[in-house]
Amino acid sequence: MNEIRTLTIDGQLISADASVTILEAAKEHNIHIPTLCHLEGLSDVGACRLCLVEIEGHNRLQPACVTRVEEGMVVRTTSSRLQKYRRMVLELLFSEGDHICSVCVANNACELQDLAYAAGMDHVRFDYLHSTHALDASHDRFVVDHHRCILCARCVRVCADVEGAHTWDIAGRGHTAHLVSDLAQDWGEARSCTSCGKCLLVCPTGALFAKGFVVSDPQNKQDFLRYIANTKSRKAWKDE
Amino acid sequence: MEGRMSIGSIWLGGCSGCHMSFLDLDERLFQLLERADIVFSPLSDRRELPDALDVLLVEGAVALSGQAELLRDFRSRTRTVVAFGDCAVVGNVTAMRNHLDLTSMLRHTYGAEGARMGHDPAHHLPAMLDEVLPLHRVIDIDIFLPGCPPPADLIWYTVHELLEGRHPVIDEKRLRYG
Amino acid sequence: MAQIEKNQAIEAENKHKQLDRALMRQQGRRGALIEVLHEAQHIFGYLPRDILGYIAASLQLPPSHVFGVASFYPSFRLHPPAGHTITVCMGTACYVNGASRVLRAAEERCHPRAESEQHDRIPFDVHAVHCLGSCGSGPVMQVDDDLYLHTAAETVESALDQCVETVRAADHASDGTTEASPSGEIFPESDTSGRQDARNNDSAAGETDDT
Amino acid sequence: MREITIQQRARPMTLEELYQIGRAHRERVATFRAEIHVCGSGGCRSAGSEKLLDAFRAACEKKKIASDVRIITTGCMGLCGQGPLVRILPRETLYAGVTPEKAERIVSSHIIREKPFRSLLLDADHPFYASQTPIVLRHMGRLDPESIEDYIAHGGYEALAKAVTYSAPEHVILEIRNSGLRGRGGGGYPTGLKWDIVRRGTSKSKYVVCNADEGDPGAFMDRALLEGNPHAILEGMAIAGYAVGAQQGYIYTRGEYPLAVERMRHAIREAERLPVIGNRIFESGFSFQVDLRIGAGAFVSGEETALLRSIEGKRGQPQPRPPYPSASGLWGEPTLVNNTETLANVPPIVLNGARWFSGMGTERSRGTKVISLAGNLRNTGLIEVPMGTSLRSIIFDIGGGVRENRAFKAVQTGGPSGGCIPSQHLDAAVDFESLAQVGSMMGSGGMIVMDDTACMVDVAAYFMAFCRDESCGKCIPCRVGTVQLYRILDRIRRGGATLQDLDILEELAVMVKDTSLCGLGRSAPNPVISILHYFRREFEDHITGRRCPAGVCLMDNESETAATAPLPAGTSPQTEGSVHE
Repeated sequence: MNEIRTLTIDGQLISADASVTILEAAKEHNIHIPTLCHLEGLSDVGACRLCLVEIEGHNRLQPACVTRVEEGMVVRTTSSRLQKYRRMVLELLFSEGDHICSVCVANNACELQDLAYAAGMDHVRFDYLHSTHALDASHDRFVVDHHRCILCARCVRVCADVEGAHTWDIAGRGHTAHLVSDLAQDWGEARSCTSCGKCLLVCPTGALFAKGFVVSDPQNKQDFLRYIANTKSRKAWKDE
Repeated sequence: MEGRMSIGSIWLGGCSGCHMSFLDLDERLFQLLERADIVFSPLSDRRELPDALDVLLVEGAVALSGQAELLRDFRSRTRTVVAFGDCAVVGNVTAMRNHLDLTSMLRHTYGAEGARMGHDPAHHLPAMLDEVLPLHRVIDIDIFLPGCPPPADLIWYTVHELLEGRHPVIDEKRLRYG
Repeated sequence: MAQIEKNQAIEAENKHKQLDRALMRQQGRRGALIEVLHEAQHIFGYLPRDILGYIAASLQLPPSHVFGVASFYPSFRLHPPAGHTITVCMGTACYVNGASRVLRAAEERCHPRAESEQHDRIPFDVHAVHCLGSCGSGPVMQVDDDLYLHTAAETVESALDQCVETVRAADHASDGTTEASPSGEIFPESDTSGRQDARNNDSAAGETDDT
Repeated sequence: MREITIQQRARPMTLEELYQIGRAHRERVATFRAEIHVCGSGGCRSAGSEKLLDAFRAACEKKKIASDVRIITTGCMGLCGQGPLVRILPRETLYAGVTPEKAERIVSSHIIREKPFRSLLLDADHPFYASQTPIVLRHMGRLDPESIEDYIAHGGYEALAKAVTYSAPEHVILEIRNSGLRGRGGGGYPTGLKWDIVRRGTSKSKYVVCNADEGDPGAFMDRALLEGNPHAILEGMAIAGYAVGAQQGYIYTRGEYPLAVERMRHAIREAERLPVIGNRIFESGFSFQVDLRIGAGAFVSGEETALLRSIEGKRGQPQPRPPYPSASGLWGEPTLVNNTETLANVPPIVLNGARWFSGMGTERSRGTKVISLAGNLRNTGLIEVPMGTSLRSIIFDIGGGVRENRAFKAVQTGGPSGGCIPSQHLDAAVDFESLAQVGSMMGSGGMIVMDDTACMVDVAAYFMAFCRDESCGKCIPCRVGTVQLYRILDRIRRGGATLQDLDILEELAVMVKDTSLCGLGRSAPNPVISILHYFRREFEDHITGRRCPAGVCLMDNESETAATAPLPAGTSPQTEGSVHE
């Protein structure tokens, strides 16, 4: 029994199914809201805070990816405050990791980079933390470089929900949180890993990549993402 | 800006790739020199420090304490300082040494072997900062021009806007890292 | 030598039995993982990797999930504890009464900057915890199980000397290896600085900085 | 989902049997010639109150009166700072700072010669106790927490018996709504409203969760309640379960409170033995089971949704709300999450009625608040005052003013999510609205007084380091924002910062507050924002003057920027991991 809700997004009156999130409703009416930890086809965690929107009557900003539409909602997806906050989220991410684009395999194919361009981030005002992490190339085909990991947990979700291996998970807490495979073993020894490579294809940055790729090599991630989007939520196996 | 614009450039902890990209302006260099003078640059052999500058392009990150002083000195003489290239804007490859402990790195590199050849880091190397810093951690920066190197067209857009007396807008279309 | 190895094997055997009993008790109970981790740490003194793997298998949970949970909570230790622990309370009430000086004194004594001053052989872990619950009489410090109230930097010296004596006396008495026995209470004090995990030599391990 | 039930008495208990137990226990206690209550809670226990028990037993044996003197360990008696405390009846007298050596002389003076032992006497009208109106703490320190009969003798489980026998669940909820009780964990959400939402949940398995995580450093009221009067919490949970239609309850408390865990386990066993909780309570159709879940040291687990994930055995990472736990909580089922103090208020409200409770406190903050007083105060400990009492009377009358009568500088309320209130607001009332107006918050009720030896920049850095270390790491503003905020505060503290750093600090603090996913991140900047608001000059002293007025912070001397003009951005090397002097 899905009822219809009517609401306005950026002044545009729209109607959407009650079970739909603001992000999905906006997408259906091609209103763009920036996202990073969201990936169509995977469950949503509301962690990166890039898709925060202003809703009249709510003094708190709400993440569009997990907030359901409600009758008579008035949503604003951009304002100077939201743009400033989105740029600051990106500055914080760039300061936390070691995002040196000139030597990165994902250069020119990185969602973090594209978002930073869209936010007009020409420099980072916070100190670079330069925390030293491991670089694990023990898997015969893949590499994980924790310096570029932004802990969006897309790989954790695709590996657990779509592949069903649950090799990846987040360990530690706060600023020492980091990705681990199985019992924090080297990726090559993680027995649960089926080497399917789905985690590589959903990783928005250059943290997970296949051996043999050199700097700014084009990685054809885009068609797989569309495949994963259609299997889960929309009509399965539809190829566009 | 009826008078001629004075442009200067220096390179700190960098690889001079950005200056090479500056030379890729090719024939546009002539248009530039019609309206501006390059008064101080590694590319020209004029050595006296100008007492005032309109625009300064600074390539490279701040790796040595001497560079920090040089930078502050130029800041006090320049109207518009441009962080020129990824090293100046984010620290880039030069800042990768921040993961390592400086003293143990020096001891490792110049240790027993270096001592045998009479190299003592304290005398033969300039004083280094523990942490390589992007420019805006040392001085105020007016324009950030990321890129490794920034493409010649972007350099030309920036310089041309400055010649016209406008502040260049490095927006989504023009921004490129790496 | 064989005798010691035999004892250790028997001891390891009955620790595993204790763990199996704990796992049996949790059978069918939802969300039992953290309860089992508490009991496992009480049995083994900390959570070794193979034990985490064993728990993951018996509760049919992915090993990465179990490690993720075990490494999230600071009370769980992933590394064998040093012989003895000094816990300094850095709660607000203790802090405003000068707890950071006590912490600095404890660290100075246990990991002295100048290598030369390393005189007591006894290994100490220094932990800063966020509240020991005796806020009325701070700064509070705990050496293994004895609690010291209204401590000052000077008290650290006397408290540690006293502890070193008792440990040395205990050494002579048992002259066996001072096996890393978990501290007395059923749940050892929370350990916020020991979040180090083998894979990640994260240089941001500034846990024991003075705040 | 029903947990494994422990074997119980076949027949449920009746109200009459409950009264009978209470009467029998009161008569038995009356036969004693005297009673010695030794405070066994947190501060006193660590000051050695266990040894006192044996000392008093030995003293009574020596005087051959052991058989008719009742000696028990009780919960917190309030004035922790002057512990160990001992109360002796008849001619009720409180003794402070009692040591085992003095036990014999107290026994012979107070009990044998029936004259109070002057030197350790705490006079009856001591200001610490004078203006308190205990409700939650009314039996605290007089009750043997390990004897359910003693609790029943003080009117225990009567409210539960009456509720399940005479009132419909909706009526109980109405009573709580009319009382004006609001969440004591810090949020201040109207309790009756929350119960109503859970009640309307259609699922057949619902849960009641007591949040006794109490992560705020400097707060120890939940610990005192669990150790001193565990049955009050069980009864409150059972009444809540009856009202909202839940069969299963969880008490979530800290692994760092071993005595509280032990006392609560014992209380659950006792309550199931009688039985007052279990199947068909007081012959009604209502059954209720309680389990204990022990946290493992993560402060963020005090946040509602993180606590529920922890009970589910997962990483304690908060989740976006809505959906709120009252609609979808533990394993997706409607779950009522209430703080320990909130639940401990339920039995007295049900017994004495809503009007009795709403008669106390202020218009919008009814009833009383338990406060843990600590810091540079003469009288530190646990108090309970009506809502609306002023900060001044709490700190200077009850608290006895600042130690060594140094100058009062600020009082910190609301823990790491609260703020620091300076002297000009000492007349602000302690209730949800007034504390928010002066830039702080009620929080769990911890109050830490600071005198002029404290440096507010150092305090701001201390709280930010706490939030940085306790962040769960899921959302970026909190995970990375707290690290960057701490770095700037630390740079200011060491004299290596610039005025531009101050602007970035303020802008980032507001951003972290507005964009973080949960309460921890949203309130982490509160201390900094409130300290900047009231003590901005101290920040400027550290930055431009490069000096710390309170003499706490050590300035970086080797920072090579000292000689040249102040820099827009500090360049003195800060390796993140080094220990700062």
